[in-house]
Amino acid sequence: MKKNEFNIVDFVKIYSEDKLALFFLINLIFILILVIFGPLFTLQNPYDLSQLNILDSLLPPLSQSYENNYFFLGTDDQGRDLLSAIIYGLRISLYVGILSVVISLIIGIILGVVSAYFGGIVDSFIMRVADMVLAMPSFLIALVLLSILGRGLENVVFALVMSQWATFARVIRSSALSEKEKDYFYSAKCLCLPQYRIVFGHLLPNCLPPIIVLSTINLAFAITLEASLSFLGVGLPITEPSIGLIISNGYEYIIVGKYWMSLYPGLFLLITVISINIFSDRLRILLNPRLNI
Amino acid sequence: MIKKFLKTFFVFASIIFLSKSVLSDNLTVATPHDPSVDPHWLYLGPNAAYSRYIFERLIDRDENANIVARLAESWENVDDLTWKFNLRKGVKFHDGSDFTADDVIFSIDRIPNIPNNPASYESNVNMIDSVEATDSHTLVVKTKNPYPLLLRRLSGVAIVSKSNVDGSTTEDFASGKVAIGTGPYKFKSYTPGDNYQITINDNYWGTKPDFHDVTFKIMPDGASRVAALLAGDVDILEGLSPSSVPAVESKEGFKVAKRASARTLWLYVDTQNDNSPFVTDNDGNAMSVNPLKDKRVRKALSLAIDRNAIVSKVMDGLAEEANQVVPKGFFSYSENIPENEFNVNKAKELMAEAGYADGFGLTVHAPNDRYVNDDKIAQAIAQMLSKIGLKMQVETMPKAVYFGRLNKQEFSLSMIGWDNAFTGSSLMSLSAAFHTKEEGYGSWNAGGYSNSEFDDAVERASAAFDMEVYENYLKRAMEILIAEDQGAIPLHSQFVTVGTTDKVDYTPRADEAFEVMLVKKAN
Amino acid sequence: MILEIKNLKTHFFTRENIVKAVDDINFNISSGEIHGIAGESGSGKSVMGLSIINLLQEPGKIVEGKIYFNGKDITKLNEKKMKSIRGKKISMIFQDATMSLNPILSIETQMIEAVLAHNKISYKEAKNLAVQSLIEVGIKDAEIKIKNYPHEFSGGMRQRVAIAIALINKPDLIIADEPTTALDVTTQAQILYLTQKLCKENNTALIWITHDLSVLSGLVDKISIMYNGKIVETGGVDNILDNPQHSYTKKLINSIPKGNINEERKIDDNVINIQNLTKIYEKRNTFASNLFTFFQANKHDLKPDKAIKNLSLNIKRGEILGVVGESGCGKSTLGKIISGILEKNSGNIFYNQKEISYAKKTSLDIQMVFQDPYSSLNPRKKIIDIISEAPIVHKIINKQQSKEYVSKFMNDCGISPDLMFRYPHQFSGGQRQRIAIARSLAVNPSVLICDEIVSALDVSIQAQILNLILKLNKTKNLTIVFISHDLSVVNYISNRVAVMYFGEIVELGNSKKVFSQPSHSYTKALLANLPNIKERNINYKSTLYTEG
Amino acid sequence: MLFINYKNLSMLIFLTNRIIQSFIVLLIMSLLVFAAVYAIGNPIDVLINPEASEEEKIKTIKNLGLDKSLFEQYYIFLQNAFKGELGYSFVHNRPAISLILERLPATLELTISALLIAIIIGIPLGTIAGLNPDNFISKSILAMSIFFFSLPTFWVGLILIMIFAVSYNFFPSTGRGDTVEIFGFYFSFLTFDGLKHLALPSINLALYPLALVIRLTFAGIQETLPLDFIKFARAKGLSRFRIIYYHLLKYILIPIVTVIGLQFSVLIAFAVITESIFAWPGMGRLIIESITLLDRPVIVAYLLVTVFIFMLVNLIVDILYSLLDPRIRISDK
Repeated sequence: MKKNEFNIVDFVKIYSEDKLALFFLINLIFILILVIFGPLFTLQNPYDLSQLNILDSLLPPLSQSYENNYFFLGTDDQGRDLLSAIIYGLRISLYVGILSVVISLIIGIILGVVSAYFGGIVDSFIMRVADMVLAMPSFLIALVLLSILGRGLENVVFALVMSQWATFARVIRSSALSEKEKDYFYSAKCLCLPQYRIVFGHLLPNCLPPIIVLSTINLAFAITLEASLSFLGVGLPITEPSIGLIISNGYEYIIVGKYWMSLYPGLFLLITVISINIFSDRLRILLNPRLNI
Repeated sequence: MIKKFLKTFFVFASIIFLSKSVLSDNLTVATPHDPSVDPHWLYLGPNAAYSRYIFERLIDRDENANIVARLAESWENVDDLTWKFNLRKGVKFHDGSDFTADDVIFSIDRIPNIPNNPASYESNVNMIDSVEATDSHTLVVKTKNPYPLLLRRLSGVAIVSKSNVDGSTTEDFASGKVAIGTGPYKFKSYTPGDNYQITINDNYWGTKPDFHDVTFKIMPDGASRVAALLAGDVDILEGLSPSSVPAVESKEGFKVAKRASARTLWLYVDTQNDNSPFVTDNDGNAMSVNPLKDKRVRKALSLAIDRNAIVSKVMDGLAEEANQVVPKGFFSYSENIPENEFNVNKAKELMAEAGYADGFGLTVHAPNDRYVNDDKIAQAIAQMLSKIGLKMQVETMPKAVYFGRLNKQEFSLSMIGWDNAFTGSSLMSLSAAFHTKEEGYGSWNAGGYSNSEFDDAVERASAAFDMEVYENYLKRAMEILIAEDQGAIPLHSQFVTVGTTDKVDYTPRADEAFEVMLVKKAN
Repeated sequence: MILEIKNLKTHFFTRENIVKAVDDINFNISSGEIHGIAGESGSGKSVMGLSIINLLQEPGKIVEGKIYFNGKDITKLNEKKMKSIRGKKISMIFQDATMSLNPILSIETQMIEAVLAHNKISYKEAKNLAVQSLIEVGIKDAEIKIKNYPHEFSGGMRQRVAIAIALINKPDLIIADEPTTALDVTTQAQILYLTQKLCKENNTALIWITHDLSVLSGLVDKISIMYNGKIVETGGVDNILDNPQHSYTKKLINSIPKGNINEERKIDDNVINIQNLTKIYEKRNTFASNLFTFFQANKHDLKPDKAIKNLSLNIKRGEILGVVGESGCGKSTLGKIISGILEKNSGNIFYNQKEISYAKKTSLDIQMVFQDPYSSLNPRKKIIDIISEAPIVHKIINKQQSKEYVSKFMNDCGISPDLMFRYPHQFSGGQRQRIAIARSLAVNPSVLICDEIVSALDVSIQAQILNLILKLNKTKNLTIVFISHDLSVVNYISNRVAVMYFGEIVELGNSKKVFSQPSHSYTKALLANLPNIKERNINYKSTLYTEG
Repeated sequence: MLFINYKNLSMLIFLTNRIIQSFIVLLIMSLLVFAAVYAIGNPIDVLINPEASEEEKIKTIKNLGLDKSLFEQYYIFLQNAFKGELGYSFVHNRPAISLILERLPATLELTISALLIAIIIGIPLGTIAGLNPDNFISKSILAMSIFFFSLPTFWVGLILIMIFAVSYNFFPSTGRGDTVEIFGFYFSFLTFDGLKHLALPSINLALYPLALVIRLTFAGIQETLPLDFIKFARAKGLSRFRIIYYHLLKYILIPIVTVIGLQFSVLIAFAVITESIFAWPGMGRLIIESITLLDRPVIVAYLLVTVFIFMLVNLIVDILYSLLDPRIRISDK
């Protein structure tokens, strides 16, 4: 792919040359379809307590429920149909992941570009704060924040955003700084274009490739992070389990041979994260941004 | 060549890795708790249990919550305020010094005077007005008010050696320097967060325990403990979750010791506030009335809960349904309270009668790291209550956060489990959790329950020296609370479960505390 | 004959097609001969050099032909045998020594490993050899300097080191691939002189690959001209330069700017006055570094670099003012300050008697065109948007008029308006530079600052752009400040010329006069070192303005 | 006469600068952490005996200094911090800092062995993949690295225990094993039993950095191979070995060192999970326990100690960087 060229047809064509990457892209699309439309076909809404029955709990895969429905992947400790729970759980995990990445992205773009564009004290201040955040591993920031804020979707998203915005701001700033040295930027200044046009029309679109790649990497990271936090019991509310919380709930049952509660959601999570990672890896190769992360 | 090398390597490796320690006089315990070696520091259940190995009390409770004599040989109630204790003679501390009445006085004095102790054992001694030694082995204790429960209170007072401990700090205990008692075991080593080791006291006056050396491996994670047991790294496992019981039992060479504990779980219901914090209408808006103040609603809640399902499915059968706040057959258990009924239709009728045929919104709160399966029980209850039309939500949190909020009455429907073994009766739970809040009472009344008739019965019970009078007042109070007012919703009494290899036998204690002296070599 | 190439074909197998970079070449060089290979970018000259030493990278491959080195075909050799030839029998020098020396290894390591790879001698002996070699290429204090790292040397010295490494094993053949392109003209002269001298002394054959014919004039014995992967003409220097046969060779030679075509205009109307301009690039100072600077004995080390020192200059209406100087002399900084996109530290700049300030750049009257046509156009916008954005924003036109308006300027700059809906990457370098000029013209400036606008272009395209600039100057009465390091280009195009050296203007005057009778010694040195296809002798005596 | 070498001087400037910066960061962090931790529930509610009277509670609150305002408490904390005391643990009644230092060796042992595994395995694998990116082995290595990258730590941990400890008994399931005392700290890597215990948790923790090192090495080699200095080195006729080990690996080591330095901090954080699964008595487990028990002084001290470690590691990385890369004059950065 030639530098700076973007054409969706060519892109798909070139992307497809790596069969493994193609396989996982299809996988990812399948997962997205499953997550978006899946709830239309699931046996139950696992988040609606009145649809659950504790008497159905801990059934192995392919068991029958009272209403003669099959639990293809078995049930969990609350009698949730595991397949339904996985679909809903992935949905909420992806939702949390995407939301947190989008919010961190917005914050990162604003701060990164402002920092690069204005330089000086503004830049120093923003970057010192970002450095401070980056000095702490994101997992620790999220853990501490959540143990203070308590469980809840908003809190998880907030914690993930707080631990991720700095990476975005840093990458966007450095890529904006290098774009700023390019002559088209000087030329835009020379033509007295208004600042917002220079920033949003010229600077930002050219910083996109690293941003796209970083976003996908961070999405996968955010999903794993949320799962880890849920595992430690500080993530999402228990009645609306994300995929991480489902695994965590089933964790204690692995050892007693009730493997399905952790194994299947674990595999689903793994496939999702791998798919996103392989996708982003392929993107990185094709878009060729040099990410120092 | 490489193949040959690999082969030798694997043979070699398997010889090394497969060699196992054989159970001898040494016992290895997997426990979730990190001990406090100082027996007067931080009054938490596990700490009190740990202190039993190195230190002894004047009087202790046995595995069935009965009073037994330890360092006090005998005692008598001189009058309502005065107690006389005859101490055991010839008992020696681990360092060889003699045990005398001075050590007891020192220990009682030390408890309230440890600086910065956030959870002091003070509540076990603060009713004591004075302690005097009439001779080296006779002690006279005077209480401020008539206090029938004094003997049980003294079971929470570990006796340390005055000559060693005087002037020492908690840190000196952790290092083993002054960890000197009269107990069956001596301090060996303590690596915080990792392990705690004790070794046998050869000069112990009483029955010597079966094991010479005991190592506690500290493993907070339940599944890891089970893995360690099944992998043969430990001999006995404290705090086995019910779901793991079949796995341990079914595996050859392992077994599970279990018994009903004295802990009963119930739900507090907010009967005090006119606007209960977590009660909403069906759209999630706050309500101007508190439906939980209506007895019919509380009855409906109780009727909607299928305790049998909780016991069989959530607790894997390792619990017993409860119809009051003490376990069935426990001292002060009232037979006049009817068995729980599970009847969804009747519950719906009661709801309709009270004017809530369409239900309302309610959140159940529970800790997630305190009782056996606490968070799962809360979810199951929410499921069941949603079947009578309530819009249920569940919120669980670490005990660290939970109990603070519970005490501030921040919840509408909340879970608690009370250990009745300490008093051996329902007195503590009734007086602390349901008596109207006032001096000395109701410090845990998180539902705001208040009934003067009930209060009166509790107060009379707590001042009674006669056991029959005592029990009758307690039964009466329980009947008012449950049968008449449904001021709380009892759930179940949990079991204590301990996993072991088949080389050892264990008798669990009713108060859920772990005790090494109860571990015996299997025949 | 030390090297004979017979029907060599090197092809690159890319995703879309096969690029025949070297397409059936025959080429000979005898021992001790210095042979120049000239051609424009993409002519395959570098690929040919790499083919000889077999350092082609994927997806390049020799598909046909033979390379006889000392009578033996080396295309058939395996990697191990080839390794014993590389650096021992055939050495190579690359364009930029900054890149070809490993930045994290000392000069010593990099030289000695080259010796020890081929000779079984002790480390000490190898080191002596290396020091000797450095002395030969004119590095003073070689024994001390050898411990340095590449970044501690200047560009010219690094290239000297690269030459020393290439020569250290006394090879039979050196392939030099544009080794002076990245260097200033005075340094280039020294390197040319040095290389020629050393090769003659050692009787080493040298293949000198370059895009700049004039460089070859005083250096080589024979010249080959490459075009589209083929050698179109080979011959002695005089034959090729004075009497070219092939039409492409002719075109190349004619494209080299010669002489001066512009008279100084007799106008005294100054469009821009610059008074006492100073620009300092400050190092980032921190509290702690200031603290230490205060106590420091030798403050010289932390002295900030001055880019422009107290510079005064008038630019006359309608003239082409050439600004010439070597890299780092501050000429680009001057251009950026005049056009208002870089802040000055002190001094005043007046445009039509009105002071220009950086903070409030509102005037479109002074525009600038930049060096690199690849980065000066926003790759994500269509040509029409690139050109029409500023006129629309500044309400010179409205959106509906843009197509017509853009067509006009594209026509003026020699680009077909049919192409206005394309993206920059679909254009060649020369076309892009035209688009960049059109973009600047579209806001109707009266002064155009051209910052090295032809230095990235091939010589034939360079001529076209220069002619475009001349045309614009004449037809639109545009004042042009033409900044370049290339003296012949500046001489060719400008009415007046300003020679800059270390942030100062050392000479200013009528171009013809300055170039024929320079008065400042630096100008004299520059001109003396200027390669010229008319002169066949290297005569680079002046070493006044060099590094060392 | 005092002679100051330029290079030493800039190093000194750099160090002073960094130390001042680090100090400010620590100060800000301590305030943030203190304020944040203050927001978690009231420790008295958790720790105090349910039967304690109001009077008793008030007395304890006063003793622990919890009745003072946030700023007063912070001021007192700062005063003590300058004396090297970061408060007394509510739970253990011992200086929080000594509790943490006691557990630090275990955590460091775990993280360092995980990093070593990552480096010792990762760099050769990454190099193999980077040199011949198109062959099957290289593709497998890269695919494997993405796989490792995506595995959730806690899930892998349990699977490892299941397979290697429960099913096959190759390694002990949990705990730390025998230790040897060195300078008053206990280390387990010197005993065979200790190594056996160390194996599974460090492998568990190593997967992520291993993947990272492989990918970094791969990317570094891919980016460096086409550079002119490699071409020039080949043109000199150097052996393949020398080009790879001297020119290539030494060059790409620079970014790898930086990332490994950053990874070290990440590993200390993720050790929280590994330590709780493998019952590893490090400070990660301490923080989880302290969070549930609201042992505020320990939480604050833990966070400050970790921030301090991170800054120390970053500083070391920067110094290493300047040693590895002669181009960098530290003060110019």
